[in-house]
Formats: sequence, structure tokens, C-alpha cells
Amino acid sequence: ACSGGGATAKPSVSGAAADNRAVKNGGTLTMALSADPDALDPSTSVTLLGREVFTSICEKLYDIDANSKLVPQLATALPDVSKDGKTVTIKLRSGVKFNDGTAFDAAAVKKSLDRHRTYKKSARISDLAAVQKVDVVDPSTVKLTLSRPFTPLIAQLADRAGMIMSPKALDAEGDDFGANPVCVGPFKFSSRTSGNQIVVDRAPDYYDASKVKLDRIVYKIIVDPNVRAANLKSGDVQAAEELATTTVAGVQADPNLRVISGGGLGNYGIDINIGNVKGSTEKTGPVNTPLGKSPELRQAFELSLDRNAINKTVYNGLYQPDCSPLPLDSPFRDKSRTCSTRDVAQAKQLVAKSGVKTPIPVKLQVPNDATNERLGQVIQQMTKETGFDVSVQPIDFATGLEQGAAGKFDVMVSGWSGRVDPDGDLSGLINTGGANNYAGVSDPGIDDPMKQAAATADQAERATLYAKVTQRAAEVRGNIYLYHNLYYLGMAKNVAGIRYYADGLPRLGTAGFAAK
Amino acid sequence: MALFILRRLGAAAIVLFLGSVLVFLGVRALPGDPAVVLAGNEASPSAIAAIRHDYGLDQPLPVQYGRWAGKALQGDFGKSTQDLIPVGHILGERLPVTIELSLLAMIVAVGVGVTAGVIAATRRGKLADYVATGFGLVGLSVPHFWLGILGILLFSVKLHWLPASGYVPFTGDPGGNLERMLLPALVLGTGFAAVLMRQTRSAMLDSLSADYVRTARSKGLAERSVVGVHALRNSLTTVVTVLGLQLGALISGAVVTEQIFVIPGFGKLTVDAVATRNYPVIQAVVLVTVVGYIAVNLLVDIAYALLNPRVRLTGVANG
Amino acid sequence: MTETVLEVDGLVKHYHVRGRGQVVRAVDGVSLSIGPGEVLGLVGESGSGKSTIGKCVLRLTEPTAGSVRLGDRDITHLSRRELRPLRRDVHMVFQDPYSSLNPRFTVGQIVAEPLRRHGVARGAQVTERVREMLERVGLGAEMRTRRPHELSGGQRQRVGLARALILEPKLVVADEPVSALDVSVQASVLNLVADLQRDMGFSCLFITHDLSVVEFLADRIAVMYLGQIVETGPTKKIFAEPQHPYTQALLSAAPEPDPVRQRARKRVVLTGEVPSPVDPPAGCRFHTRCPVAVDTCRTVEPALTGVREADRPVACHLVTSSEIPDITERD
Amino acid sequence: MSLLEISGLRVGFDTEDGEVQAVRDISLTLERGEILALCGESGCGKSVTAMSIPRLLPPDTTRLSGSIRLDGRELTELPERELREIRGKDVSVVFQEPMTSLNPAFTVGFQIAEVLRRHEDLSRAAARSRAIELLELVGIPAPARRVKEYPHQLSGGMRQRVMIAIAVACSPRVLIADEPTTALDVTIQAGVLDVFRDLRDRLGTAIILITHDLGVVADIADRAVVMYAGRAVEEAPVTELFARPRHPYTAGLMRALPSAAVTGEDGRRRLSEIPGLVPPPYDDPRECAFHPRCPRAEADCTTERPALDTYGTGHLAACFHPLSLTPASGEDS
Amino acid sequence: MVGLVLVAGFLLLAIVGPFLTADPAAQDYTAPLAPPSGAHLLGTDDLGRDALARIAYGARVSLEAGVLSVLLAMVVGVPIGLVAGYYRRFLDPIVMRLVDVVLAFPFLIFAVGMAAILGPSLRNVIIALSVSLFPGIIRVTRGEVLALREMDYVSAAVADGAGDGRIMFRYILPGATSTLIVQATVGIPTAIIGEATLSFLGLGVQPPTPSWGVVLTAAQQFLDQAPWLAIWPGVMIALSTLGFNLLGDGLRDVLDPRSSR
Ligand SMILES: Nc1ncnc2c1ncn2[C@@H]1O[C@H](COP(=O)(O)OP(=O)(O)OP(=O)(O)O)[C@@H](O)[C@H]1O
Ligand SMILES: Nc1ncnc2c1ncn2[C@@H]1O[C@H](COP(=O)(O)OP(=O)(O)OP(=O)(O)O)[C@@H](O)[C@H]1O
Ligand SMILES: [Mg+2]
Ligand SMILES: [Mg+2]
Ligand code: NI
Repeated sequence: ACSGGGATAKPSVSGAAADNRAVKNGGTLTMALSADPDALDPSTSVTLLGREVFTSICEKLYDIDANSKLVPQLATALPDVSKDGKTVTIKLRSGVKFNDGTAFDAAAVKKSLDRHRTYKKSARISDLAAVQKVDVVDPSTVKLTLSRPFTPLIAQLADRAGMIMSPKALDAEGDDFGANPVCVGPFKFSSRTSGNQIVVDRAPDYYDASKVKLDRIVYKIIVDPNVRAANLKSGDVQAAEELATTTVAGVQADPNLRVISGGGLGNYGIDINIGNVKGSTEKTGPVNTPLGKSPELRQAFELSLDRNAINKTVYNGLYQPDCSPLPLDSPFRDKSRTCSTRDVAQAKQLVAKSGVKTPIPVKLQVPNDATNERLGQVIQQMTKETGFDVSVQPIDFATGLEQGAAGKFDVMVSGWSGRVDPDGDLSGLINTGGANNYAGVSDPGIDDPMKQAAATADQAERATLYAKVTQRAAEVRGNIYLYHNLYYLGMAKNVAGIRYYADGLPRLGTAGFAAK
Repeated sequence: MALFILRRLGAAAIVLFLGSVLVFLGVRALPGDPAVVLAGNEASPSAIAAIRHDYGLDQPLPVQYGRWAGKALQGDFGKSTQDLIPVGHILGERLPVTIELSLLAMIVAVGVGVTAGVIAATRRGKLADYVATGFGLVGLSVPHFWLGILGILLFSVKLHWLPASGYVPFTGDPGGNLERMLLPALVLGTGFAAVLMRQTRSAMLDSLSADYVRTARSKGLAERSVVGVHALRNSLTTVVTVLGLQLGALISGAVVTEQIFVIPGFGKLTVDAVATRNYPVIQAVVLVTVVGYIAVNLLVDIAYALLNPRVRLTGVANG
Repeated sequence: MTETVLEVDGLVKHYHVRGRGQVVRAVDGVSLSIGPGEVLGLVGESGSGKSTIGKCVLRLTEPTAGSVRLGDRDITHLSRRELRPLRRDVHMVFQDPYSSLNPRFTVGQIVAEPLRRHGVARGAQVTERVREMLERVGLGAEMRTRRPHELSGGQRQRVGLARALILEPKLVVADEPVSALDVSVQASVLNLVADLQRDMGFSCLFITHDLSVVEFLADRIAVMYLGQIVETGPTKKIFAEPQHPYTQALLSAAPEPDPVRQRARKRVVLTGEVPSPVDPPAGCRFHTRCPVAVDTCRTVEPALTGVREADRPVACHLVTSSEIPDITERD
Repeated sequence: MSLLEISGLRVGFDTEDGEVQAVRDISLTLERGEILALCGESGCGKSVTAMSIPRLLPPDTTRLSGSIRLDGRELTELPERELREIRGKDVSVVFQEPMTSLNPAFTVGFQIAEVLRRHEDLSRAAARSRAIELLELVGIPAPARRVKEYPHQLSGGMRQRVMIAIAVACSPRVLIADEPTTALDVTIQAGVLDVFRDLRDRLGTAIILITHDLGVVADIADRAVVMYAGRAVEEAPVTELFARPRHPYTAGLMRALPSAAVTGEDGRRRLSEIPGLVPPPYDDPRECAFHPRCPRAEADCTTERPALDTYGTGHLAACFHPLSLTPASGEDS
Repeated sequence: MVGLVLVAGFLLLAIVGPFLTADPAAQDYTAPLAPPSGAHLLGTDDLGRDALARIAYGARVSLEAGVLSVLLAMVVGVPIGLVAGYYRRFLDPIVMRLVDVVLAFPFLIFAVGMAAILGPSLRNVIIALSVSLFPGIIRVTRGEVLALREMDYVSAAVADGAGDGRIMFRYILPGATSTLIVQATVGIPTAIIGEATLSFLGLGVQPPTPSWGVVLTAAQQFLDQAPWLAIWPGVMIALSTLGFNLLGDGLRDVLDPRSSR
């Protein structure tokens, strides 16, 4: 495991599972969101916040449970996968109605899946790239024909690619489905005021309506973390997601509030441009920066960094320092690998050996928010001693994405929100031509085992393959992973029944106010 | 008078047209492709292209401008790329918020600024004058956002008198609305009050030393009507002009104030839209701001004309 | 026709007021001439167009129509560059002793400026000529380093005179140079102007509204009313026998500083308002205030002709070879 | 008892450069129905003297001493409240600048009616019709139309008449006119002066007329006071003053007028000048303030200040070496 | 007078301050958010950096932004205003329309737009602020020129045959300097606050460069834990703008006799 992964004092966070207080019927829960979700269209949505709202209004074929295990949601069981892995048959719940009262059936599933796969603006196309055909077998069965065996498919179906939209609404709204989404869910979309709030109401047609307690949820967008915390303290909101690490302690100290944590799937670190010269999906080429050219210098750079210190100063010790893209509790992790610790002496040696004149200029792009800027400054300070002269260049999110993909950067702070299946954390990110392979990593030692693993159903075998991938990636060092982030959900003590798992999405379907 | 308004309208139309071109080009000059932002970091190139096409971003600029301007003239500003909500609808939600904030701030500013200015001018060189002038200078020098932060620190964090931030619509909960708007309005109004105070004071000193005030005194009028009728009436033209000129500052201030107090108004919308490269929203918001700005200045001109008989009759402002 | 230094012919100047679409007919067909060494006094009420004529003569403003000749050159259409050498011969003295001197320059610089502009003198020569000129206008050499705001009104006007005269111009346009001064100071400046004029022999267009000043200084007088000249002639003759009703009114309205005579005088008080140059009355422009106006006056514009004497033309229908209107009679 | 008696009036102003002595010991009287002219060069204290009567000087910086009695009532000690009852009613003022002395924001009618409503307790309508009568009185044609107009719609001469209408609205006993015609053309000046004469004759108003134009003095005043550097240097009935000025300054002023030009030996017409400048108002010289410019000054003038002496009925002059009794410069005036 | 002292003080702080205080970039992970103490007079920030040092260094950045942007705006705006006012007939209508267009945008909106287009950095903030400032400067200059053109001494120069350039630069411009100096002095506080505001909105000077706006923004996150961090940068902004405002008022009184109050 990673050095000192749990060494820092974490706030005592109670899991939601442990909360088995009785929940009374009725009430409105106001929950603060940390950013404005994009359009609530499962096909096009790309934000984490969108996924949070979808937990209330758009159920999926599959879901994960508290242990990050895949469980059926709109399906009745895990799918039947043919021997060759190319046919996946899914049995659907019956008697389910969309929130507009229309019936949920295999035809609807087909329509949604096809839209995810083919709609020109869909962001799910790559998720379902392996799916060749969707067939309705009978009203409660669909059959997916794949072009190749693709084990991560079920995990994809446990996310937005598995969300089923009302065909009637799709027909009526078309491109604008996201402005007025209708799915199966404990709540139905009611209204949205741009940049301010999203309101969902208890869905009368929900198949498991008896478990739903709240009448209404108001998702209130409060971007500023301090304000989010302040609103929680003042009682204006009863729950607030993604508390900033700087505000967790304050919320916890409040006698009326408590904090639970979730997440850990995501990975954050820095991308070093080693081959992205024309764009991440284009052919790689040599990059003319000291770090881009020299693996030794990259190693020296990594050796200059102290992950624990970063966690402590930047994140109040509330995150999980790590050097692997895979979550700490992932069964696919390579248990034998350890992370490097800060070693200035060795780093200096490597620098000396490289023969590059110090100070070595490094341009580090960071997203222009306070926390990332702090991270940038800490990296700058830590690597100074070794002989790097890091200039921190904050850049706004929009520009950053564009420049990352285009390869217009030397080094950048970047992150990935994480997926349940390891494939989701690697493919597209460090394989040749991956859309999000900003670093421009192109190595057969990574690409090949990754492809193989996706086609393999056996978990142990996959684990070995992924170990190869991460091992090689660590050697190439196009990406230096620093930590997994945790989500801290703050809420009033009388709020109960929230389910909060590793994906960091607070599930409010069964939430409500404690009976006593 | 009608001619005067007509001519002003003509000039405003030209400014508006050039302004809209500037807005349009400015938005396009922003680095960062909105399609990339929309598609997010999981995007496929084809999705990006599709989005670009959808928003007409693949067209030549004049065509894009023509389309946008043509629709905007009919009140159709397109849909927010962020949430697909029609921009017109968003404006309808946000505008009243900012207007409420601005009005409250204006009430604070005019109430405090004009009163203090008049008092300072009439008590020139006395304690009240120094206090008011001091306030004027300090009010001018303190940045809004710091004042906002201090306000939150004092009234919300330390004293717990007022809620830190947020907004509830007036229609839903008038009390809560005012409670939340109070601090932002005070913060926004302070700088404005300072400017008004200084200008009122200076205008009042001008009119108090004018010959006609001496005439009024020579008539044996009470000081109250000398100051309140003769001097103030003539200073009002200045005050009105300053109000118009300060409108820009007020809007600028609103941007920051809304950001600090998380008020879902125009200012916050602007900053958010810029961050997400929400072209239709940025364009509409800035355009509406400019229209509003021009419109208010037009109103100010008219008010000026009404207050100043010279202009009223000849139709020419000489100030 | 004798040689003239300045000849203005049919001068018209209309100001177009911006945005109002109005036309101010400040000067509307004025002809006058000044001979060598002659002082022409231009009098008239405020707004009658006196200063405008002065500015047109120097091309400080562009005439709308008509011509201005300096000596034998028609300068009406010369470009600014072509005009430059001619500027040696014409200079101007302004009314306001405060705004007519550049506050940033020293007196020495101000007076030296024309010399430098025309490259007449350099180096020590300049200093010498400035000193000489300052002495001539009664200012000591120590004044050279002072700035205008350190001087009294009378001293400033002397500096203005020095500046205008240092190039020994043929023509000086003096626009009310003494109206802003107190009587005692005014007297000394007037003496100075008279002396210098006689010594240096320049011609002068002297603009004023004070009749006693023109009487003292001018050889000839032109009386303006609402953009036009109504009467002109030798000073003595006009004071002795004003022919135009307006001239008569003007002379009779100026109080004499002698109570006994002043109170014995028959006075005429003009009624009616001074019309605006934006909308001048038809016919004779004075008819709205003229106590003796007849119907023709209201429709026909009288020409400025020497009906009675060739050297003193009058623009009035009622002035005929046999008769001069007398406005005091109609009291 | 005279209508107005000013004695030993001194007025100073606090300024950044020290105290300005604007008026240094002035005494004068004004009889009912009399027109008294105050004349002298710019800055000699004419306006300050006159404005001291209704106390219209800036209260913060003005230092005033001496006595001003209106009908025996001491005005200098009157509280501001009571003074306001007097302003515009017993003592009213016409200022020099007709362009700026009227409030541009209100109609002429309003501005006239205001003073009536303040002092006469008239109703709005009554005040309005009084205003029309007053405009008629000061010779404005079509007064019913003019009351509704704003000052900028009137010509300079008419504005000055409006100012006079305001001033005489409550039939004041003393009317102070501070250079009322200086800004006007001569043809218009004559008409305005006629209005003053007419008012004095019809209403018996006593007028203090401030002017630097000796022609105006000669035309309209009964008596004149000549001031120099904050003091009265000569005072006499007008005919007497012009015929026999005693003080060299008065005589100098009269001879400096262009109309008094004399032809010199060289055949040139010349004006007689008063050399030098008016002394600055800061210090109060113990000697005669005029001596540096005075052609008749002798040693005693530089050490002591002459007091006002009487030379015949009502003729006072402050000079150690007054001009003789022979008519001064009689040859050309 | 007070203004002069304040401004001089801040200039001094900007010039020598960084030499006297600790390294503003030195981080001390052991002591983040330390309250004021002997070692750190104003405490430390979230990365354990000395707050005093950052404020001292910030003075340099903030004043630089304020002064340079105004200077730049003057350098561009004054000649344009001068020429527009002087060649009133031809250039003035065009220039003034353009100025009107820019002025139709509220200052901050325009600056935000400019900064967003140019990208965040000190240099770009200066450019954005000066572009937002110069329409105002053009207007003021032009107004002065129009007034000064009518002065008799300018007519006298024309009558002497002086050329346009000489009239503009020797006669008109010097007459306008006092107004322009005052305008510059009151422009600087606007620019300082503008810089701080842009930095506060994340569009300005970027960390780790410590401008006051940047320091303040960072401090805002720790309001309840370390309120003292938010106090001083704000005080500095307020005092320096106050200084320039007072200086402007003072200069106005001295240089511009028309409004002596
Ligand atoms: N630049 C200008 N634009 C418009 N109108 C002007 C301008 N200059 C002068 N006028 C108008 O032209 C007319 C004549 O003005 P001018 O200055 O020549 O009169 P004047 O006889 O010199 O008067 P004064 O005795 O008051 O100096 C006036 O009505 C004046 O208002
Ligand atoms: N409010 C004041 N503060 C300071 N000094 C003043 C004030 N009012 C007048 N003075 C000064 O008092 C002196 C006399 O002024 P006053 O106005 O009485 O002169 P005047 O004889 O009326 O001159 P003018 O003919 O120019 O009107 C002048 O030196 C003037 O500067
Ligand atoms: Mg003139
Ligand atoms: Mg006076
Ligand atoms: Ni402000």
C-alpha cells in the first residue's frame, strides 16, 4: 500500500450505512451543490454534479453499493454474458413507470441505449463503443451484441450510459431533453433556475415509492466553499456536498451538524507533456522541454514531492496520498507497489546526472481555483530545492481543457473523477491516442495489457494485467499521481437515510428527516 | 423636447450597434472553445464538432453575428449552453434580482449621500463637514469586496445577526429577502454614497456661492428654503448626472457584490457565464447591460432636461 | 481711391450652432476700409458682431462670404501656410487681460514669441528687442521674467500691446483692450495706445462699446447694429451730428459725467427688445426699436450710402439729402 | 433722524492670506427718497459697505464692527431671524449680474411671488397677480406672459428689471443697487436708470447706488460718496462734487475719463493718469492711503491720516491738501 | 498633505519593503495560518508564508498595476484627446462615438472582458485596466482642449502664425496638465481597486505573485479560521487609494483654482 495512506488524522466520519434511524415522511431537503451541473441529459452530461442530481431523477440499469460492488437497479439481476463475452442479456424490472407515467420496457431501454451510442452530441459514445447492437428480446429483456468482449460494460451501465429516458419525453423534447428530463427515479424533475437551483419532487409513479420519504429536494448551487459551509451552519441548507477541506473541521465542530465522507475513486496529480505535440488523439512526437525529454528529470521531480506534506498543507490531511490511479480499496490494485517518498539527495543526483543546467524552468499550469493554486505553489516550493524553477500559471477551466487536449502545456495539474471499473480510470487517459491522454503517453507496455484486460472477465487475471499497466505508467512517468480525493458531505444531524458511497454521489432517494 | 429625445435615441442606437459588435467579437476573442467546455473532458472530437455545429460556431463571423443580432432584435437570445434554458428566461429570473439590489443600494446611496452632501456643504468647515468628507474619502477608497468580506465577518460570522449569503425571492419571503439583501445593498451602496456625497457637496457649494442664492437670501427667505429650494434644486442636475455616470460603477460593484454574497443576479451570471464560455448568455447579459446602461443614461438626460429649463426649451444640454 | 491697409468687402459670418440647426448671423454684409495710420473705431452693442469682424480680419475664424484684403493681397482664401508670412503685418490685442496671455510663459517669452515665429531675430537680438519693446509700453526690464498672474490688469494689457507691436505691424486689431480696466488704469493704457500709434504709425481697428473711448482715439467711426454697419464717418462729424437714429440713441444714452449738463440733456430711451442675430428683423434691422420707423423700414433693407456726404454713409431710409431724422423730437 | 445711519463701520474678512480689510471706518447717512451713489475703483469696498446693511456677507469669515441703524434700529446686533424679516421687506438689493442673480431653475413669476409670500402673507394667486403688476411697474411688456418664463428666456435688460421688481415688491425703504447697469448696454442702461428714478419718485424709496461710472452718478444720484481703499475720501451733493471736487483722488478720477481729454502743447490729446496701483487690502496704513499716487502729497500725508473735513454744506473730504475753491478742471467738462 | 505622506509611504514600502521582510514565497508547512506573533508580525497564510512579507511585496505589484495602467492610459488617451479636440471638425465625431461605445460598458464588465480575453497576468491586467481607463482620459483631455482652444492666448498664437503642433503642445497641452495630473491621481486608485477586483475574481494577477487582491482572495477562504489575514490587505488597498484620492484632492486645490474647496 501507499506510504502513510491513513497516517493523517481524518475526521471521525460515520458511514451512511451505519445510520439506521427511522426516517419520517415528508419535508423538503435543501442541499448545496458545489457547482452548476450542465444540462440534465444523461447522453450529453459530463459533470459530476449532473450525476449527483441524476441519482434522484434518473435510475440506471445497474448501480454500486456501499462496497462499490455492482448491483442491479432497473435490471433485475447482473447480466448474462455469453461465453465469448460478445452477447450480454439484461432482464428488466417489470411494472416500472417513467415519471411521466409511461411504461418502462425493453423498447425504452433500447431507445435510450441507442441514443447514448449514436446521438451526435453524446458523451457516452466511447463508453458504449463496444456495443454493436441493442435488441429487444421481449418487453422485459434486452440483448446487447458486442464487437469484442468488454467487461467494463456493466460498470458503464451503472453510470450515465445506463440511464434510461422516457421515450415520450425524448420524442417531445429532442435536443432539449436536458432542459426537462424524464426518467425513472424516486423524484421527478420539477424546475430549474439557471445557476441557482434545481427542484425535484417526489415521483408518484416510482416503483418503490414507499421508501421515498421526502416531498421535495432543492439542489441549491453555492459555488463558494465558505459560503456553502456558512449556509449549512445557518440552517439555510440541510446538506452540503463537497465541503472544502478547509471547512470540514468548522462544520464538524458545529453541534447541530455532522460530516460523512465518501469517494476515493478519483485520482489527482500532474500530467507532464512527454509526447503530446499535435493533440492528444494525434500521433505523439518528441517534446522539447527538459522534463518532457528526460525520464530521469521526471523521476527527480517526483522525488522532490512529499505527498503527505501536500495532503497536509493543501488539503488539511483529509485526502488520501497515493501514486496509483486506482483507488486504495480497488481489488485491481498492485499490492506490491510502494510510492516513492521525498528524497532530495537522490533527486539532486539525478538532476546532476542529467547534465541539465539548474535551475530547470518548468511551466506548471493549474486550474485557477484557490486550492489548486495552493497546490501549485507547494509544488513550486518543494521542487525548488532540487533545482527546478517552477512558474505557476493558473488558467481557467475552459482554457485548461483546450490546452491540455491540444498539448499546449509543459506540466499541468489535472485530475479524473474515477470510475468503478479500473478500465474507466486508465483507458483514454494513458493509452495511445486517448482523448484525455494529455501527457501524450504512447507505450505498448501500457496499451497492450490494457486492451487485454478489458476483454478479460476473470478478476485475478485482470488485476495482473492492470498491475503491468500501472507499473509501466509509473516508469514512463507521463503522469505523477498525488492523491485520491474524498468527498465530505455535511448535513444537519436530523437528516438521515442518505447513502454515500465511493463514487461520492449522495443518494437521496431514501433520505429524510429523522423521526425523533 | 421630442426632437431632443429622438436625437438622443438615434445616437444611442449607433452606440448600441457598435457595442453589440464589440460584445460579439469580444466573446469570440475569449480563449477556450465553448464546445470543448461543453463536451467536457470525456469528449470525443465528433461530439465537439456536433456541438460546434449546433451553436453555429462553424459559420463565418459575420453570419454568426447576423443570426445572433437578428434573433436578439426579436428578443430571442438563444439557449444557455449550460442548462439549455432559454436565455431570455434566465434574464427574466436574474434581472429583477440585480435591479432589486441596485435599487436598494441606490436608496442607501441617495439617502445617505445626498443628505450628507447637503449637510456638509451647509456646515462647511465645521465638524459635520469633516465627518462627511472623511466618510466620502474612505467610502471611495474601500474596495467593495473587502467591505463585503468584513461585513460577513462581522455581522454573520461574529455577531450572527444576518445570514451570510444567499438569496430568497422577494415574492416568496419578503422578510427573508430583505434580510439577505440588506448587507449587500449596504456594501454596494457605501461607495456609491461616498461619490454622491462628494458630488452633492461640491455642487451644493457651487450653488450656495451662486449669485441667485445671495438673491434668495436678500429676499429674507429662511435658510431652509434658501438651501432646500434654491440651492438644492440647482444641485440636483449635478446629482442626476452623477447618478447616471455612476451607474456603470454600480453595475461593476454589483458584479463583485453578487459574487461575494452569492446572489443569483446579473453580475454573478456574467462571471459564471464567462467561466463556462456560455456564449449566448455572455452575449445577452453584456448586451442587456449595455442597453440598460444606455437607457438609464437616456433617462438621466431627460431628467436633466426636466430639471434644467434651459435644456428643456432649447433641447441642448450644455453641461 | 486711396491706398488702404485693410479692406473688408461684403463680409458675412454665420455661425452654425451645433445640434440646434440654428444660424447666428453674427456679421451680415459688412464693408469697411482703413487707410495707413488711420484708427477706425468700431462701436455697437454687445453681440452686434464687432469681435467677429476682428477675428475674420485675422482669419481666426473663416468668413462665410465676402473678402478681406490686407494691403494688396486678398487673404480670404489663403491657406494657413500661405497666410503665415502675412501675419507679420497684422496683430491683435484682446479684451480680457487674463485669458489673452499664456499663463505658462514669462512676459519675455510672450513678447518674444512673434519674433521667433517669424524668425525676425535670434539670440541676444531677441532679448534686446523685447527689452526695448517692454520699455516702450512702460514696463521695466525686470518684468521679463514674471508670469502673467503676477501682473495687474493694466500691466497685462501693456504686455499684450508689446506682443502685438513688437513686429511693427501695419495693422493692429484691438478688441476692447480697455473695457476690463478701471478708469485710472484705462486712462494710462489709452494714452499709451495713442502715443504708440502716432509714433509707430500703424493702422488700427479699434473695437469698443464705449463711445467716449472712440471719440478720444479714433479718426473714423463705424457704428454696428446687429451684424451690419449703420453709419460710418469721421469721428468729429458723427459726434457733432449723428444721422442714423441708432447712432443718435447711442450717443444720447451714454451719460455725460457732468450732472448739470447730463440732467439738462434730452434723452431718448429706446423701447423694444434687442432682436436676436438668429432671427434678424426684415427690412431695416433697427426698425423694431426705432422711434421714427416708417413702413418702408419694415420691409426694405436700407443701403449704406453717402446720401448727404460721401465720407459718411448711413444706412437709413429717412436720411435724405434734405432731412435727417431726429428721434428726440418724438418723446 | 436719517432713514439709515452707518457709523464707524469696519469690515474685515478672514482669508488664507490673512485678514482682508475691506472697509475701514465708514460713516454715512441716507435720507428718505434720496439716491446716494457710492463710487470708486474696483476693490475699494463699495459692495462690502452696502452688503453690510442687510448682512449678506459670508457670516463665517466676516468681521464686522460699527453701527448700522435703520430708523434708529440697530441692525448689527439683530439676530438672524429678525434680520430676515427686514431683508427683502425694508432693505432689498439689486445685484450687478442680471445673468446669474436669478435662479435659472424657477420661473420669473415664482421668484417674484416668493418674496411676496414670504413677507406679505399673500396667497399663491394673489402673489402671482401682484407679480404681474410689478413687472408692469418696471416696464416689462406683456407681463402676464413673462411671469411664466424662465430667466434665460429674457434679455439682460429685462432680467435686471425682474431683479428690480423682486427688490421693490414689498416697497422697501432702502434699495441697494450694486452696479445694476454695468453689465448692460448703454441704450438699455438708460431705461433701467429711469426705472430707479421712477421708483424713487413714486414710492419714495431711498436708494444706495453703487457704480464706478461717473456718468451714471452724474445722471441720477443726489449725493455721492467717493471711496478709496475702504474709506470714504469725499462726500458731497452731486452737483457740488462734480463742480468742486476737493480730494485729489476724486479730481483725478474725473480727469482720467476719456471725455475729459485735454490737448497738450504738442497738439496731442491726452488723458490725465493716476499713476500707481490701489494698495493691497491687507494692512491698514496709518498714513493717507492715497499718498503714493497723489500729485499733491507732502510729508504730512506719509505720516498721518487725514480725517473728513467739512467744506460747505454736506461736502466732506479727507485730505490735508485739498484742491482750492476754484472750479476744478472746469475748462472742458 | 496627508495624501502625499500616504502615497510616499506606500511608494517607499513598495521599493524597500521587500528587502526588509522575509521571502514572500518561503513556505513553512509547520505553521500555516499562524496568528500574528514575534516571528510573523502579521501571522502566516495557509501555506505558512509570512503575511507581512506578502503585503510588502504586494505593495509593489499593486502600485505597479495602478500606476502603470494609468500611465499607459494617459500615453494613449492624451494624444488622442488632444488631436480629437483640436481637429474638432474631422476627428472629434469619430473618436467620440468610439469612446461612447467603450463607455457604454461598465468599467468592470469591460475590464473583466478584457482580462478574460487576454488571459490572467499582471501585464494583461495593466493592459485591460488602461484600455478601460482611456476613454475617460480622452474625454477629459478633449474637454480641456475644447475649452483652452477658445482662450485668447491661443488665438494670439494662431494670429502669430504658430503651427498646429506648436499650438497643441506648447499652448494647449501645458494648460491641460494640471487637470490631467489630477485626473491621473484619481485614476490610480480606480486602477488599484480595479486590479484588486480583477484578482479577486480570478482574472488578475496570479498567485503566487502576491498582489493585495490575490492575498485578499486567498485570505477570504480562511475567514473564520484566520480573519486577520483578510484585514491587512484590505487596509492596505483602502489606505493607498485613500492616499491617492487625498493627493488628488490636494492637487486639485493647488493646481485648479476653479474648484478651490
Ligand atoms: N463661436 C460662436 N458660435 C456661435 N455663435 C457665436 C460665436 N461667436 C460669436 N457668436 C455670436 O455672434 C454674435 C456676434 O458676436 P461678437 O462676439 O462678434 O459680438 P461683439 O459685438 O463682439 O459683442 P461683445 O460686445 O459682447 O463682445 C453674437 O450673437 C454671438 O453670440
Ligand atoms: N467674502 C470676502 N472674502 C474675502 N475678501 C473679500 C470678500 N468680499 C470682498 N472681499 C475683498 O474686499 C475688498 C473690497 O471688495 P468690494 O467687493 O467691496 O469691492 P467693490 O468696491 O465693490 O469693487 P468692484 O467694483 O470690483 O465690485 C476687495 O479687496 C475684495 O477682494
Ligand atoms: Mg466682443
Ligand atoms: Mg462690487
Ligand atoms: Ni465603486
